[in-house]
Amino acid sequence: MSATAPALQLLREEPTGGEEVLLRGGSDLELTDTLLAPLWQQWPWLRWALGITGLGALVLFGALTYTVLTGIGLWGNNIPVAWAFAIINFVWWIGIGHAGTFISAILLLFEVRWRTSINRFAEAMTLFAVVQAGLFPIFHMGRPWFAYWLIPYPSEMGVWPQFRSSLPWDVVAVTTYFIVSLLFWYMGLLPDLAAARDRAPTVLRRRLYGVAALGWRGELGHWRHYRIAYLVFGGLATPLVLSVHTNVSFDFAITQLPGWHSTIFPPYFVAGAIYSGFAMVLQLMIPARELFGLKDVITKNHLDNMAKMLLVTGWVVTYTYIVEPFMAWWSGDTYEIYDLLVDRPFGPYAFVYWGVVFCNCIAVQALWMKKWRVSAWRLFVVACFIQLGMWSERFMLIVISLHRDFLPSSWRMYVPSWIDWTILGGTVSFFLFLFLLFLRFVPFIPISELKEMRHEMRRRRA
Amino acid sequence: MDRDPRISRRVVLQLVGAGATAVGATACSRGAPEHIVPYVEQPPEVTPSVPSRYATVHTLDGYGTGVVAESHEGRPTKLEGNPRHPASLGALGPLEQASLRDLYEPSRLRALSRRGTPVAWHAFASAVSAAPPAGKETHVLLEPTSAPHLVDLVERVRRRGAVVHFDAALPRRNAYDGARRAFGKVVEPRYDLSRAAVVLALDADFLAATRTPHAWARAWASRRRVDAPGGEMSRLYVVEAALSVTGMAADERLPVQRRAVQDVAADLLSEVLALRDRRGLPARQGTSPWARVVARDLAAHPGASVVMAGDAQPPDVHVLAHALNEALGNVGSTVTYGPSPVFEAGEASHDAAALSQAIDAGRVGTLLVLGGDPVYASPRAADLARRLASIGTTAYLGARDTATARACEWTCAALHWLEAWGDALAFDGTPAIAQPLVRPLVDGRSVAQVLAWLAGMGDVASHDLVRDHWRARAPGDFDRFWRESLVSGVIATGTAATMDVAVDWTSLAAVVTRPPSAPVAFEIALLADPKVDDGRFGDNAWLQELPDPVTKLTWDNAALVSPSTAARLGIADGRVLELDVRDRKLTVPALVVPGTAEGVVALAVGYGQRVSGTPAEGIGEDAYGLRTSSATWFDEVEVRVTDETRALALSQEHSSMLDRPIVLTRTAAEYRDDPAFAKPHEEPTETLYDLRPDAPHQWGMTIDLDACTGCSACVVACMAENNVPTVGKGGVRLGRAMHWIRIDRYFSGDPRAPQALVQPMLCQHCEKAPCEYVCPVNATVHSHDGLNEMIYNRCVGTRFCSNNCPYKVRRFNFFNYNAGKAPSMALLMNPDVTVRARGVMEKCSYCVQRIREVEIVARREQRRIADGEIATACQQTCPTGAISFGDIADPSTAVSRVRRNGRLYAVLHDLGTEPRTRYLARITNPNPELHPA
Amino acid sequence: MRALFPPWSDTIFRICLALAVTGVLAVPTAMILWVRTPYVTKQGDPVDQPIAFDHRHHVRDDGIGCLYCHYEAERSKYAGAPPTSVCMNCHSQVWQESERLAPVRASWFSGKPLRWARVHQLPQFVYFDHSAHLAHGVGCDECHGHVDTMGEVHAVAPLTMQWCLDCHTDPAPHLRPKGEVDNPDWVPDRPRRELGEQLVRELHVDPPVSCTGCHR
Amino acid sequence: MHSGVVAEFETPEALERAYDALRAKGYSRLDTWTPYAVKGIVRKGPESDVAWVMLVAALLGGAIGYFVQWWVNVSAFPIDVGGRPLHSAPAFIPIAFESAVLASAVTGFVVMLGHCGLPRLHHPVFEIEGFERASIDRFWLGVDERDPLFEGDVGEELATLGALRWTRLEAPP
Repeated sequence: MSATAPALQLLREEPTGGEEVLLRGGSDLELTDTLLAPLWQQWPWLRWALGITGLGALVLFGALTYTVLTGIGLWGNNIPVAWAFAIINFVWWIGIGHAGTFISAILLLFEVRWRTSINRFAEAMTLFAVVQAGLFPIFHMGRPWFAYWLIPYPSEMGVWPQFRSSLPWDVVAVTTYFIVSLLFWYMGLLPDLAAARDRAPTVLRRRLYGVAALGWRGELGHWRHYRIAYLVFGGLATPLVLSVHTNVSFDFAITQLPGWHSTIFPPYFVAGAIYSGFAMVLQLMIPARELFGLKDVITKNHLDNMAKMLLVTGWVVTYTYIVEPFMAWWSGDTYEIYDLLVDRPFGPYAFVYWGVVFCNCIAVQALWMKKWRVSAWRLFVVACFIQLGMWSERFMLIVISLHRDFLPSSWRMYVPSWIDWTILGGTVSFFLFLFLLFLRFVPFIPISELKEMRHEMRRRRA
Repeated sequence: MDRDPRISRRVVLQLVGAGATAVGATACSRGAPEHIVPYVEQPPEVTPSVPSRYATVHTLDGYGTGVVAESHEGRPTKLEGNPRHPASLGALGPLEQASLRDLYEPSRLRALSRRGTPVAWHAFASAVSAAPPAGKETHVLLEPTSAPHLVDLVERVRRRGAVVHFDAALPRRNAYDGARRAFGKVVEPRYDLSRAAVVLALDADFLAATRTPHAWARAWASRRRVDAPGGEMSRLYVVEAALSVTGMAADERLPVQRRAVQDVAADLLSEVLALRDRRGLPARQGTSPWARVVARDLAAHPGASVVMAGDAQPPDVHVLAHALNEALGNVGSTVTYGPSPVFEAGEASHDAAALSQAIDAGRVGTLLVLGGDPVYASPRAADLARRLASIGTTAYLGARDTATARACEWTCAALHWLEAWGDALAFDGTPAIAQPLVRPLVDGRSVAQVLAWLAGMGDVASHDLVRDHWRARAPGDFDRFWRESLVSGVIATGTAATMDVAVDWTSLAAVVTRPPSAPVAFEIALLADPKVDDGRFGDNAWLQELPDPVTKLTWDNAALVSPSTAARLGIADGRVLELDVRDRKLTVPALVVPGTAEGVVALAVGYGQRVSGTPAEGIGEDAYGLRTSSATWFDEVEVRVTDETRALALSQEHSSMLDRPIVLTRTAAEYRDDPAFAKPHEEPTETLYDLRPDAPHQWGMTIDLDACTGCSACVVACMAENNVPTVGKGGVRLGRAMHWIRIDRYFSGDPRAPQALVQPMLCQHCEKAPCEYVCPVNATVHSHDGLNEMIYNRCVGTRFCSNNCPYKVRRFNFFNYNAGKAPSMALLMNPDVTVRARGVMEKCSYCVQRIREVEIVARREQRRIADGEIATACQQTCPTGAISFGDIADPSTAVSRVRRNGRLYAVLHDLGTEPRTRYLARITNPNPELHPA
Repeated sequence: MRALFPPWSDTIFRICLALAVTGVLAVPTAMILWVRTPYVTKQGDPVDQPIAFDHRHHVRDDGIGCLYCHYEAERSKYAGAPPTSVCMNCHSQVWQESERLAPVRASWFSGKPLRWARVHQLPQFVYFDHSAHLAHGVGCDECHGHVDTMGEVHAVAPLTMQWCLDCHTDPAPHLRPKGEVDNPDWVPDRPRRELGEQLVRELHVDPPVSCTGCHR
Repeated sequence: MHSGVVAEFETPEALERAYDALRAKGYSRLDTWTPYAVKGIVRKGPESDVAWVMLVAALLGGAIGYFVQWWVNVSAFPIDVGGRPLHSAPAFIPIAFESAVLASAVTGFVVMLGHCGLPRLHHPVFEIEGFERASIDRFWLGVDERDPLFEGDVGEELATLGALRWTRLEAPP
């Protein structure tokens, strides 16, 4: 990429030089062109990547179709483990989907400046993760073709949904989250789509971006409403982010199942969600920055900050891992004590538990070292551990709690089937496929915001 | 051809579609047009939608059990016990109930054939009745029978020169020989357990073994229910090798190898005689302390105890049991004797060797095997298949496609007992007429019809055979006798009188003084299977999927070993063992069952059938292969551990209660000292929610764990009543069994002598049901009369309800379990219960269809529902009457009375679910002398 | 420079947008309405029967009550179609040569049942009981309409669950004296609700509203 | 604005200076086109009312969300669910909250677009040569011809204020 970004070549390796880079960098035009360049360029590897992940997505649809036609008996679920991979994946994906809006909204409200380079990226990740998550509540049903019964509509049967259950809450929460995130993301995109419209090499592309930009002109009035709306969106999205995973945690916390029946779940889930979401941002960002040559926009400073966020959320998660068994012991409840103090650490799924502890609590401690925080590949490895750990944590919460509850007579092991694994892998593929499409066609660094920030910084320096 | 005047087969076929699955279509689709097909002429006794009920009788190896069959528009859908029949008293076990399924089983023999080629009846009949070549005879092999009309026919056939043998895979020879040795003749003991304060079972599973009357379990249970602290209850001692249903109910259980039971019995007799009257017998040396204590207990209850010996024990143990009963003064009080209902019981015609010898001698020209599967079940020494090949004409009549059917030249489909007329005697000789419920679904004949042909009577309808037999014997007006016999299901005047017999004490000296048999390293104990019996129910998915009452194993048999034996061998569940009995080898997976005697490898017979294309094919291993003609029930065995492991389909994988309040149990003494022990598990809990069902009737159930034996009759009753599907071995292994009621079995205490606890677990119909509030679509809600309703057609299948059910009684249709079933299986379906589609939850409904039917009738008649008018299927069939059901809002109902019992408690009461199903804690009555403090 | 889009593109774009928004709202609305249409509920659908049986003639002209043929309705779940023998009660005497009745005679003499087309079709998970309704004074025409005026019987009621619930939650306006259930000419002698409320008390009408009342 | 005079500036500072100068002269109908929000100018205008609209939408959405649940579970289909009260208020809060957020966000987005006059693919300013840089790095200032002070020479004036160039903006016929 060096050819397209001569202005940014300076100080490439300076670890914390993001601001300097921006300030010293080339003109706005050059900056814009650099950031739009991935849209106009051919990326041979991208074609392969799209092909492979697209194929994976097709496999996912195939597996889902097979499941709908045959029954979820194809999965490993049983009684007592009536929820397993589908719900694990749902919680995992929706958790991943939390980082984007968290970065966009909460860091926006806190005016954290380094957010700017990565928020678009993270928001897109949110959307695509929510798409994956959204598949599961529908397809895990025994009769997904009646999924619309969860929506209150005047049925000729005269029957309505039941709102004491957390599942309709989920429907509304996830839908709201998707729509709000989409609007938030799209709104932020408008000025950059306009820029793409105005820089696109062919008329067709200009027209396509033109339609997508809705005719954005950057008028004084536009900015006036846009800025307020965007800020209030940030204000809305902040509690929304917290509420969505709180709602997801209610799917467990409102029950009386040992291991689920816990008031700590909402913050626990939110922290875990942000943890895995940040890890996923890093997992996507580190290769993308490498492949698209954007080390000057997504700097080591960003990596460092993200790593610190991981460390913080990692400790929140660790704290809950300590509090959970403590609360179980403190409660004196036989069933809770068995689940948290016997079955998890020493039961047949103990390897999952200890894996979770290692991945989520121990591996992240490497990030105390600056060397690990600013080294892209080291950070990538840690992020992968965290991702694995967070998926396993959901396995631990769902399967380990379910497989041994109150009556030992109904205890039973759960073993996933190959369809379970296919669907999990399929969503990863589908997610990457959508994400690569996003990288290919959408300005994935907020150009307008970056320029505005540079302008503000220059003004402050002046 | 058999004719039944009442039911046209056409009607049955028209209704094939009636049990079709309920698809979840709402009104948004225009359904395919349906048709109404009325009768041409409606039979007067049929009201469409209102089931008819007919009394009939089911027979196992000659022992009849009265049945009331429910028929919907001409197709039997449910079997219940006949309350007037002495063997049933309204109860049925798993086998009798499940035999209904065999009627519709698509793999049953459907026609007549010769080596696979279809033939007509007359070809079959003339071939088998042709005179055998000179010097040869016609031999007929029958299953043991008590049917009076068959006895007639047997006599006629014999008069025409044919030789008739009787053979059972599970012979009762030991009992008959024992009686003969003790009394000089074959008699059948009858026990009055309701008057027995002490019961001693010597390897006798009298609570669940498949030929003992359910009446015994009921009588036993009547002495077990403790109504108040310090209340009277009987004490049950069990000496056995493998844990049985009776063993699980025991207060004191002594696990020993089968060969050692005789020593215990001899010890006991010697000690009892020492306390009562020596009767001229020498004292036995070195009796065990256990025997001394038990003998004291027995002797302390003269005339109020019962000693019984099991069929697997050699004749001497039966002799000892008879002697003990006589010595204890039980005869005439708790024990009486009568003739065996089985025709020629214990006589030469029952000698299995006779037929083999006749074949080997070349005397058999024609052999007819009418029922059973001797080629599969005979001791391999007999090698019947090879012998059959040497016979000129061989013919088989049977319901199933068996090894014997394959080995015979001619085969004829046997009519199911619900398709033909017949009769049978109960254990006490009470006769009953078996009337068919449906016109034959196959082209076949009954045993009687074949015998009639052999007797030269031509092709006679079974109806005529039975009717003519009884016409000659009916007192008074025959038509009236016939009608009354059919209506009541018993011919009450026919009960056989008791016989006065006396033990021949002189013969006992040798038995009492015989030195103890030396224990062997490993003993194989062959068990009669509570599910497939001798193998005859191998094709029955209900029974294959029924968890074994003790081991909880489905779709398989396994080598049962005790935990210590397993430790000695270094094995765990599923590890394949090679068993070697006198060079007969069998590889079979092991299953560790606490309570199995040390050094015993117990294995059920009836599995390992190999007839291709039948459901039984390849399920389990064939234990008959280890049998020799000299050792039918136990033998020494060499055990080798192989490297192979096989997965077993257990319906329950964990057996410890972990001190959780699941099955509450106390000894009688503890209960006396702490009468309120159950109270904390019963008292109302604090709740924020005051919404209560408000209908006049409030349904509730109680289950008395004192009475429940775990026999699993309720499980089959529920399957039949509620169209519960089977999921196969793979499904059970994955944890997807569909049983609405299951019997949980826990072990507590010392694993060598564990206490086994059983608990029927079904939907508890919680007032504050955790399943309900998590359902997003109102598919499980509460009714006004307090039921936890499950509405299949509203269910979208989130399974959230199951996650939140602390009792895990909800079942999910992971697949369409009714898809691909033979059309005939649709006839089995109860039309009053929706057949569930794929993807929906289901669970116990308290048989809501029965509640609603009664409710509609009561409303129509403008009256309240009377107590006892509604019985759930499980309650109805329970041999011990452990289950009560009724209106808990009305203090005068039976269930309300039970709910006032001090033993009442709720499982997992502290969760605040307020279950409507309550249990009565189990009180055991151990002998304190055996447990010195 | 030429602009990227011509002026009219705004209109097109906005129309498309409006259509999309309308579609999102209109499609579910249309579906919700669709399932209530007589087409889906089969109200008024002509049904071909094997015999041109005319209820008008039998009820009106001959004065035969509903329960003469549908006699099971009082004691069974099913009112059903009568057995052929019921037809033959009369038609062995009258119209015994009629061409139109040939299928009836064919059924009678061959023993093969008539196959009537079902007019009122409930899903298989619905357990409707005629006897319970008749016993509580729900007249035949309450659900079946005035069959006595129909040449070919067609469904009048939608038979949707909401329709069932309407009556189960408020039965009074649908009741009549028990003796009048099969009387097509019955007219209430006072306001329907007033009469209905009296009948609710007299006949102990308490229709089940719990789910298992109909779904088992 | 659809017609008037527009001028191109190279930097936001130049734009800001020109904007301030014209404002000082009393021009009231000014407009700018910038690649990003130039705070110095945006902050001078009146506050947008989008926030208030979104607040009202949130309150309304939340109320409707709660009401639907109440109506459904208490009035339309009252049924005993696990013995819980028909009006289970705590259980109705999550959906009420989510409805509030959803209503607010959708309303906010739509109102924001409406206030901006979007979507509008065609606009007279797009006809201006070089205007495509307005989304990249150029800053445009326009004086509406409806401005009372508008005169033909306003372009010259803009040029003196540092505009790179100016041009007449004509509304299409």
